[in-house]
Amino acid sequence: MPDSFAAGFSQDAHTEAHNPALLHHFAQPQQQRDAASLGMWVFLATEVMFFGGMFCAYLIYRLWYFGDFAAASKTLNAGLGATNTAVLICSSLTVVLAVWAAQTARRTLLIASLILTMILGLAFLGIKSIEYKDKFEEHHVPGASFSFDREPIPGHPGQYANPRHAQIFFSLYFIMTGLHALHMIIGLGIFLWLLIMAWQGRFTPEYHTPVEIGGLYWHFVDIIWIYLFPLLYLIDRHP
Amino acid sequence: MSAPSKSSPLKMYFSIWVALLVGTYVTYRVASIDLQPFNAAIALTIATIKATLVALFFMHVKGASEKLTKLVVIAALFFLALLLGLTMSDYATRLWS
Amino acid sequence: MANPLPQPVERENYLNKEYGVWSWLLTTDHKRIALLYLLSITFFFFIGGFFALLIRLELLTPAGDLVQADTYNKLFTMHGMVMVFFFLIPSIPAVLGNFLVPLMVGAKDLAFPRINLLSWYLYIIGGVMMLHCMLTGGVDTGWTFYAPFSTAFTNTKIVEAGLAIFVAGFSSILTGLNFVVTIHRMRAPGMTWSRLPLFIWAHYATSIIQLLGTPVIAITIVLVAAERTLHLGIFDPKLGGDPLLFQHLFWFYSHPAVYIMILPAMGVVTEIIACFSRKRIFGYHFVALSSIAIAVFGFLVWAHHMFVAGISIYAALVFSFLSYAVAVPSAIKVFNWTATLYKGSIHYDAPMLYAFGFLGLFTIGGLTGLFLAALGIDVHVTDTYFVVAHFHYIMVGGAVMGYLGGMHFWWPKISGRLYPEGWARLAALIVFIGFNLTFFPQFILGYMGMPRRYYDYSHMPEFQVLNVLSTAGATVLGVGYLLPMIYFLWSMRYGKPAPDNPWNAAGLEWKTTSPPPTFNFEEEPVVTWEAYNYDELDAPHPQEVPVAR
Amino acid sequence: MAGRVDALYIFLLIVCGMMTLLIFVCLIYFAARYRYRPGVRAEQIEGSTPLEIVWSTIPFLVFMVIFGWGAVVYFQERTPPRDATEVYVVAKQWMWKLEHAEGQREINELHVPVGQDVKMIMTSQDVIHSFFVPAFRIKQDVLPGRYTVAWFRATKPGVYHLFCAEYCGTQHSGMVGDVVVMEPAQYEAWMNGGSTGPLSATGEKVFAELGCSTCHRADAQGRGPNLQGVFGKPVQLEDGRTLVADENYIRECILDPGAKRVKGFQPIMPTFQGLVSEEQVNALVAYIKSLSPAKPAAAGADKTSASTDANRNSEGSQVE
Repeated sequence: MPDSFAAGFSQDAHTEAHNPALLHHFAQPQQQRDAASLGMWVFLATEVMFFGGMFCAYLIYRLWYFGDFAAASKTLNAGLGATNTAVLICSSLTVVLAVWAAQTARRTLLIASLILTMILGLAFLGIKSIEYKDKFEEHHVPGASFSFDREPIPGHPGQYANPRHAQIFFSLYFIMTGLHALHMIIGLGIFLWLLIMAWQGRFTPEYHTPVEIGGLYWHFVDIIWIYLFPLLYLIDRHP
Repeated sequence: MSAPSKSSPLKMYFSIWVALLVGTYVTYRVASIDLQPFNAAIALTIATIKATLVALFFMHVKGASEKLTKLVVIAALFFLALLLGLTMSDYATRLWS
Repeated sequence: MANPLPQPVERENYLNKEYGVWSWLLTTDHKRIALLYLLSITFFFFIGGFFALLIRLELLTPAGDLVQADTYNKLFTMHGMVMVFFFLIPSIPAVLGNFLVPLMVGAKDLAFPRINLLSWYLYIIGGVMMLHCMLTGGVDTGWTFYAPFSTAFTNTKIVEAGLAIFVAGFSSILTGLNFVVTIHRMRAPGMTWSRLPLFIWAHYATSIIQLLGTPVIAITIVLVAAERTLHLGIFDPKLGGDPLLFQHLFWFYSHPAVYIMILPAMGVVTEIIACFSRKRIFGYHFVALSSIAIAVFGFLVWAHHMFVAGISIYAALVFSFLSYAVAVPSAIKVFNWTATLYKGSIHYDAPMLYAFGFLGLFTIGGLTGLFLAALGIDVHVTDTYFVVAHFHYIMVGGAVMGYLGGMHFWWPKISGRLYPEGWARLAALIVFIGFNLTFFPQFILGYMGMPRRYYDYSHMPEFQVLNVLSTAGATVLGVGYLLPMIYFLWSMRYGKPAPDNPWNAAGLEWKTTSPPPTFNFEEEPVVTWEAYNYDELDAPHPQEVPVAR
Repeated sequence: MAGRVDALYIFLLIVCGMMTLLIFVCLIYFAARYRYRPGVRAEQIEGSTPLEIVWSTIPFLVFMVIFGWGAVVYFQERTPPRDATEVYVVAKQWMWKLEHAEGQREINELHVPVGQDVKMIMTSQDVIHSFFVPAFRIKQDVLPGRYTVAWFRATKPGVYHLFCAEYCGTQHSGMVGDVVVMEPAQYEAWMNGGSTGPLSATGEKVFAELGCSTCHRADAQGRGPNLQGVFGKPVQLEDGRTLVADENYIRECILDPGAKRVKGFQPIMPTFQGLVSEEQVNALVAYIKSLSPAKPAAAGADKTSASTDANRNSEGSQVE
């Protein structure tokens, strides 16, 4: 899982902070920064493929079982989903503000943006857990207690979704959003590190690579959600 | 990251932010209108625009000092397209579905 | 061997700089991590080899007499999983690549030394999980763990084995990430892309596959584990899923994974051929670009493992066509290697013998791939011993030959000692003979129709003769693999000290001491010459440079 | 089929043998001719773009020939002739259950007449298996949850191996059987012993027992579609798509009626998933197929089958 990766990455970042001078094996600071940034971009490319496998499964079953997927999707709370999208977009804004603050040596703004980002991240997870709780109570969590009886297929009066196919939707829903949430939790861990380092005043206009690459990660997780929201919540919503 | 430009990028950041929020709202509202197959198309188009905005401006792909970052992004999308496209080449042409 | 230069005092190097267990377990030196990998993959190689030997012994007679059916199924499953995920995929990249990539590009270390160490620990965690899984019952699904057998039917520890592969997969991703960033960002001044050794190009291509393929198998394992524990139905047709989706996702990684195994071996062989024919590689740019082409095309062909699995005819045509496209860059490489020998000055040292072995076996392995990519023939030979023989020619005849050749070639640099040349040539010969004896009969068996993964063929005793030949070959092969391990260990204590450049080879790694100092170079190298400048190396002295013999 | 596969195989052996020979001769000649001699230096050669183009293009063209030939053979292997006799195959851990259209049931043995096209309609009760008869050069994975199809025409009487080629669990290597190819007269005799009546008749009984006939009536009054003559014809679906009613479609309609509902009918049919065995599904499919004229006139064939017919004709003219 990426959490071990992220741990290693932030560890590196952490040590860099201990030696604001150069790590021994780099020639110049620029090289070190470029390496870290490229490393994060390449890692994000692997993340694209990681989620890509799930998008592939989703795509096929959505085509096969469109009606069942639409019915299942309609039981999700689109209002909360949209709210969560907005929350994440706001957090992306606070992240770019943090990067800008680090670049321009505005320590207070940096710390405030980092804290705000974490609050928004926690808000996202909070809303997500409310949704999970609702699904749990509605017995829409795949497994032994799953039930999806007589749920109408949108646009086809009198037709009901096949529970087995709806279960595939919910399986994918929980795996995709669950892994996304895991990425959020890892992101919160990274931002906690950044916050501590910012608090200690380690970042300067010359040295703030960890904020940049942490920010890249956060934006990527945001982008994933930007796709998950319409794909999972808005399959066929019209009344 | 490119060298910080002289003019403050804050205005740009905030306008992107507003655009993203508007995009989310539009996606949410349009979903409840029946447009048949265009619902998915519109939702995904808006999502792609939003993702592109985040990548270009928030992740600074646009201002990146070299092409390598762009290459990585393009490579990732290209291989994702391969995975989806070639898998669909089987599913789309099975006689029984 | 060349006369060792007089070395009155042993210079400080990465091996003798520090001592003690922790100086190894907490090292961030890419060379020490390479040795950690060397130890661990050798361990897994012999475990996997032991399973292979038991498999061959069982097949000596048609009846299922040596082991039970269940045991046999676990044997070939664990053989496959251990060899693929814990030996072949990390073999050359994590050992030779780890050791050589920074040296060859003129860097002090990989870009992220701690992540490099982390990737070894991930490998070890995965390996320990796999060992634990094996010791507490193992898995009987075949290394391909096809759904729905793996998700709904077998009662063996598929989730644990899956997680072991998952963790080891992230080790592989991190190695690839380190290589890509190192090759992009850490090259010494003057080391342009077209001056890079082809070993580096091959590893760059390998890293692309590791980075973009491995995440897909990771998510597939997550889906399998979730499906198995929660009975979800993503792959189970009884619940509306499609078992072919599993195969698509699995082979999306597992076919390119074959190129993770063979591309680095191609890189090794390229270096060896250049050095021992004292020539610049014929068509440098074509060989370099063919590595990248193989990496990219390698992603386009996965469903040729599924021609009889129930995919559409149209998809089968597309994938068959693309499979032939990927054969072209491989062919280009073979032709260029052959052309490099032309008008060379060829030495027959042990690494070169392995390289010759590689060329022969890879050619056969590659050409039999043409049979399998031909739709009409694939229907008959897929899932038979023909396939088994084919991929062993690539993975063992190709990748392992390359790995052993590379180990011999760079052993003086790694250990600072010379291995016994006579024994090494003997071992190369034994491996070559043993290998062919083991696997060539399997081509015939396959075309005759013997299915793979059968432990009992008493229904068709006509297959016995060829199986006996194969088992006999496996014994020879086993001896061939034990020999290098013995004399490498021997040479660490008794071998002659190696000079800095025993082969008078080109490449930055030979410009530093043997073994290299911790930060690789006494001073940062500046590259002013092209790759494989053997004309310059052989030129300046009026009389012959003492080339290693 | 075997002959065609072998012809391609021999062609490949020759082509690949020549390639191997070429490479090996070069390797060995260069290795011997240019071995190290004191005082003789290697001659540096940069490379040659024309040569690279030549040795990429020529193999590519050869590969395309192989690809084309292989594709043609594959297409024949995957396209059963229309008039083949049908055998329903149910694979399970670890045995083959075979049922002839005429009603004979066999386990791990398949009796067929020589010179007759035989089409196997296969499904699995549990995991993936693979139907493999090396002598006929055919192999097809057998999947749970759907039908896959394979066909062959035996040309010589005898007993041939039948293997499961896809690993399927503990007794995978015990999932073997025999294909017994008999002279037509012998086959007739074998056929006449101990049949329970044609499979379609069994299907008709199941059809009645399950109450299918109350809705699927032979006139236009039923609440379900009239099944007379449905098989092999295009069906207009509720969601606007059109597809040809093949075995897999009928199977899916029995097990998951909501998925691809025929236009103009209400979604009232219950699912029979879990209520009918694989054998009963096979019988039902055989029955519904028997409701269509045995040999659809070639003129009435729809678009998708046109190519199939053309293929069959060309095939029929070849000497097996």
